[in-house]
Amino acid sequence: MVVGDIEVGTDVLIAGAGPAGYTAAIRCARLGLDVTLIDRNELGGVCLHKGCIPVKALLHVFRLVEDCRRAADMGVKADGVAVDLKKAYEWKDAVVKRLEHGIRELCQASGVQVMEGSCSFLSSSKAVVSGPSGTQRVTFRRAVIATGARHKPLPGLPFDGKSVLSPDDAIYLDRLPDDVVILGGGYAAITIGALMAAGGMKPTIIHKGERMLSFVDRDLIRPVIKKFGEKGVKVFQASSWSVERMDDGLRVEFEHDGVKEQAETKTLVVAIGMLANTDGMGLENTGVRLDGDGFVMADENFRTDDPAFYAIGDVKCGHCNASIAFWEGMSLAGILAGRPGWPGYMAVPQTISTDPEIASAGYTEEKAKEAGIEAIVGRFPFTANGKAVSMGKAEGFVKVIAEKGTHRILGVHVVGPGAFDILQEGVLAIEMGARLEDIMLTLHPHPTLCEAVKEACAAALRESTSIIEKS
Amino acid sequence: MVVGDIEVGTDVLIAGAGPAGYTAAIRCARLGLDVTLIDRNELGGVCLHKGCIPVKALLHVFRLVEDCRRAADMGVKADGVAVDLKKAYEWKDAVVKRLEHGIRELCQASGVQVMEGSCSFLSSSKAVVSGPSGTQRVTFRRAVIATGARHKPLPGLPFDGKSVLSPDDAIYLDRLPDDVVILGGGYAAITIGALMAAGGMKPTIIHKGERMLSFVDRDLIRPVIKKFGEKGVKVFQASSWSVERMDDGLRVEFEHDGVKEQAETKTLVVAIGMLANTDGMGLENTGVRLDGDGFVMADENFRTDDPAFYAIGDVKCGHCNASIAFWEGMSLAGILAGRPGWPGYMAVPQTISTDPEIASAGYTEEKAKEAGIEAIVGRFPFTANGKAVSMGKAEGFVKVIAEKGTHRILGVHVVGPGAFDILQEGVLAIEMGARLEDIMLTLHPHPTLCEAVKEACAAALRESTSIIEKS
Amino acid sequence: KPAEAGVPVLATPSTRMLAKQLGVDINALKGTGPGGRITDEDVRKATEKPAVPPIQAA
Ligand SMILES: Cc1cc2nc3c(=O)[nH]c(=O)nc-3n(C[C@H](O)[C@H](O)[C@H](O)COP(=O)(O)OP(=O)(O)OC[C@H]3O[C@@H](n4cnc5c(N)ncnc54)[C@H](O)[C@@H]3O)c2cc1C
Ligand SMILES: Cc1cc2nc3c(=O)[nH]c(=O)nc-3n(C[C@H](O)[C@H](O)[C@H](O)COP(=O)(O)OP(=O)(O)OC[C@H]3O[C@@H](n4cnc5c(N)ncnc54)[C@H](O)[C@@H]3O)c2cc1C
Repeated sequence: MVVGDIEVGTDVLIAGAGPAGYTAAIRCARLGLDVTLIDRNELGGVCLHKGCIPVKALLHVFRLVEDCRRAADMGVKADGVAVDLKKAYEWKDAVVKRLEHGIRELCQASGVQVMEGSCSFLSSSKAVVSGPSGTQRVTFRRAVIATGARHKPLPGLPFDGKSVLSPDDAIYLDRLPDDVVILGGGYAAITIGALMAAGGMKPTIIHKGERMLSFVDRDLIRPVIKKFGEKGVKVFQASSWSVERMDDGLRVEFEHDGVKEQAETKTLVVAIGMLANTDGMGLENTGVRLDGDGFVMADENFRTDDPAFYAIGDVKCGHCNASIAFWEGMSLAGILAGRPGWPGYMAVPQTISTDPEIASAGYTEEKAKEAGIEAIVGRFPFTANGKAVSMGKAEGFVKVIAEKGTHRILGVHVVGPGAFDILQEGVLAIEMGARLEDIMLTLHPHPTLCEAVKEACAAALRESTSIIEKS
Repeated sequence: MVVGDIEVGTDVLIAGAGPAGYTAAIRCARLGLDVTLIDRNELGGVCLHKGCIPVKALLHVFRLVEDCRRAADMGVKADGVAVDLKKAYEWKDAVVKRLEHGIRELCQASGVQVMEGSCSFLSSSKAVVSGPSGTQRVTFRRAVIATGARHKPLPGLPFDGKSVLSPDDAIYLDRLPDDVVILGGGYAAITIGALMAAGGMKPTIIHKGERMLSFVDRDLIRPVIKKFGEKGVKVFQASSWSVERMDDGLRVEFEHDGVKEQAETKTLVVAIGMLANTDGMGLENTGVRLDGDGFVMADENFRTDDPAFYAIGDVKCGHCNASIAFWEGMSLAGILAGRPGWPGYMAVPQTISTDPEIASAGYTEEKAKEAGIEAIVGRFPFTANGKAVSMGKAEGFVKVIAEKGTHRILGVHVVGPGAFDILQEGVLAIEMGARLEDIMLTLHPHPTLCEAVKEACAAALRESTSIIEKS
Repeated sequence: KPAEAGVPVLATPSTRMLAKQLGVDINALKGTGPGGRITDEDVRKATEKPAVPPIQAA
């Protein structure tokens, strides 16, 4: 990079330093490219500062408190077990800081040029970056749009960070109010609902879809709904809703089972969809094409309609999450260095931090049916898993979907303890084209939660000796 | 089964209802065979009553207390956090009872005949079972020896359940003495040492091997040694030892680094090897051949030298653990029903409940070298794993061993949080003949511990963007 | 992209990578491995140009 008084030149400009952008940047630099990474905030994006990591850090604390409280019968003596919210936030902040520092070091060690500021494009080869130290022009040969997405507000009800919150605002609450209402039933809404429930709050979740988390099979949701109920979290399916501001809060009116209901709250979380962070970026000065919500149209090699521009991560049209963002950053860096991109993946692991946790990848029973695939299904309950029983967490099950005849594994779904980690054997199985027998014949350590995946495969083959099979 | 006054007849007699025996029995019955399962104790064997399960149930409680104590900085408020040992034992007993009940139900539902009593053989077709309800003769066509193994005492120092304990006695301590000495450095010794350390005791471990847990690479042991040190557990390598009974305890003399040392203790745990449970079983009346420690000689299809006899699980010559015992039970049942046995497995997952946990499968670096395999190694520390950091457990690493050139994964080793479950992706990879790229190109949910396996594979390929690679 | 319709191609990620590197459309291949699995060999074969140009149809 040549730094002049007026202009900075770079081969690859990357706008946005979330998982997608910083991964692409580090990989580009390692592959010998001249790369400049620009973010208007700190490195790490939503994932590190407002999403995945803060949620997990807080949940870890909340769950420890829950586990400890429930464990008196198991022999855990403890008095006055409670969350110290201030300390929990400090912990979360310390975790974020430590990881942010790690990313910064990685960028430095790899030779990534980092610039702080908001990036907008003047043309297909020129951008301006306005940051705390003024405005700088950057010329580039290729640009990567990795600016992510943000939550969409309700029409006429902008987020105010106080009473109308987006899901990531909800991570910064300095108190745990009891009367929160969450609008939405997708990933973000349920994640925030589950986090609040773990913290002892009793939010009301109102969603419009046929059911919450509609991308997983209905049976996986059941244990979560049950636990929500036990914790005092109410979940309503609404055919319509409207929100009205009042003097000291909000009133949500909604129709549920044909009956008009209403909920009053001081804190409303709106998680009804996403908008891409492309507004004000001057993309109209380039050939990049956007959809109605601002998402960048790009192909499977991340190419946009402007040959100088690529897009990865949340800002790109289509389903995304942090693990896809990392993957796309890796793949794109190779492409920019003249390699072919990575081949497409077959299974996207979805993880939802409910209680019990849900993790899901590949075909669900419903989707297999829709696709006309003749499937066999194996199911194994954690009540029959020695490790889950020994943890006092024998809730939920593993479900495996395989093609009839070939026994090829097409989907693996877990609701229960350790779901996020034990899923991965199934994800690899799907990618490898493994058969049920491949997992059944593979040793699984005992006693572990991952044995439940093996047992579900055995059950699909009607070979499990750990459950009573109806024949 | 025909029950007469004098004699019971069965096709398949299975002696021993541990993981090997009960699995074989249930599977045999499901495959339509007439099967009788005999145990002198309750169903479930060492694994359920004195091994895997009780250790895990107690550890779960001890670890929860440890985690809770350490979590004040994270925002967990709690006073007087401690283990209530009586309740912890009750919890463990309840877990065991619940699982024992499950096995009983499975046997019943499948049509397994269960007999309580000690089994010994009169010939290759006749046995006697002496139980609480008297003595019964059983004639059989085929017999399966699945009577397991027990810990070997020191010569001249029999186990007394009070001051000289076997590892499984150690699970039944009604107090947690501070001055325990453990002799041995293998799986059982270290498991008991780690359990005691988690319970707040400070055992002294004295072992004779070159190092403890010699079956895993040295670097995997290091984080465990460090933690042992922090908890006040002392580990000594001894070139020789001797034990002397005193009036109120025992004196262990040993030579360490050429210096004579001694330790006095009221409680000695001896975990120096195993003896098969074949004595007093009348096997001299059959064609079954045993080795010097009583282990049954059998081939890979579990056939002994007597055509009517098979052997599975710990009682059989060679390395065993519960997961192998289950696997052998499944495989043998098929063989008895006229099917071919299962093909051999390539990787045995080993799990050791230390702090941090160790899980290991396939070739270690040392073993690959010994075998003359040119290997590449990838290592990824949990300090760079977002989930581990968010749990405050960023200790240890994942290590992957692959064949140079082909990149075929030959070994996966984890020391760190969640080790037992995240290993399994690696075990499947080894069994499937997967390459490093297969795991690297597979999506891993974020933020999870299992991402560390992916990163170790990427590191082996020098493609990790999450650590600073020396080039 | 996740395969949304039908059963995805039977090939490991690394074989699919090889196909991408060699510019082979893996979905058009017939696998010779067990159960129709597409092997590295299948992908490499697909890049081999026939030694003699195919005879023009009459
Ligand atoms: C509460 C919550 C929980 C979540 N939990 C998970 C989870 O557990 N697992 C998971 O996989 N996903 C999770 N997600 C989603 C995940 O955070 C996103 O998919 C991921 O962050 C997308 O990465 P990205 O790099 O595409 O974009 P982002 O992380 O959004 O990063 C974009 C970056 O671009 C910067 N930027 C934007 N515009 C400009 C501009 N004009 N100039 C300069 N910089 C700009 C932003 O400051 C930001 O740093 C969660 C999201 C939320 C809200
Ligand atoms: C402290 C400890 C922790 C362990 N932890 C683990 C772990 O985490 N993971 C793991 O994989 N392994 C573990 N093991 C090892 C595991 O317990 C054994 O490998 C496993 O139990 C072997 O199963 P088995 O069926 O061969 O024999 P066993 O479980 O030993 O069962 C044999 C059965 O035979 C019965 N029997 C014996 N002789 C006779 C007779 N003559 N007549 C009638 N019945 C008889 C016994 O009563 C017993 O029920 C642990 C062991 C110990 C001691």
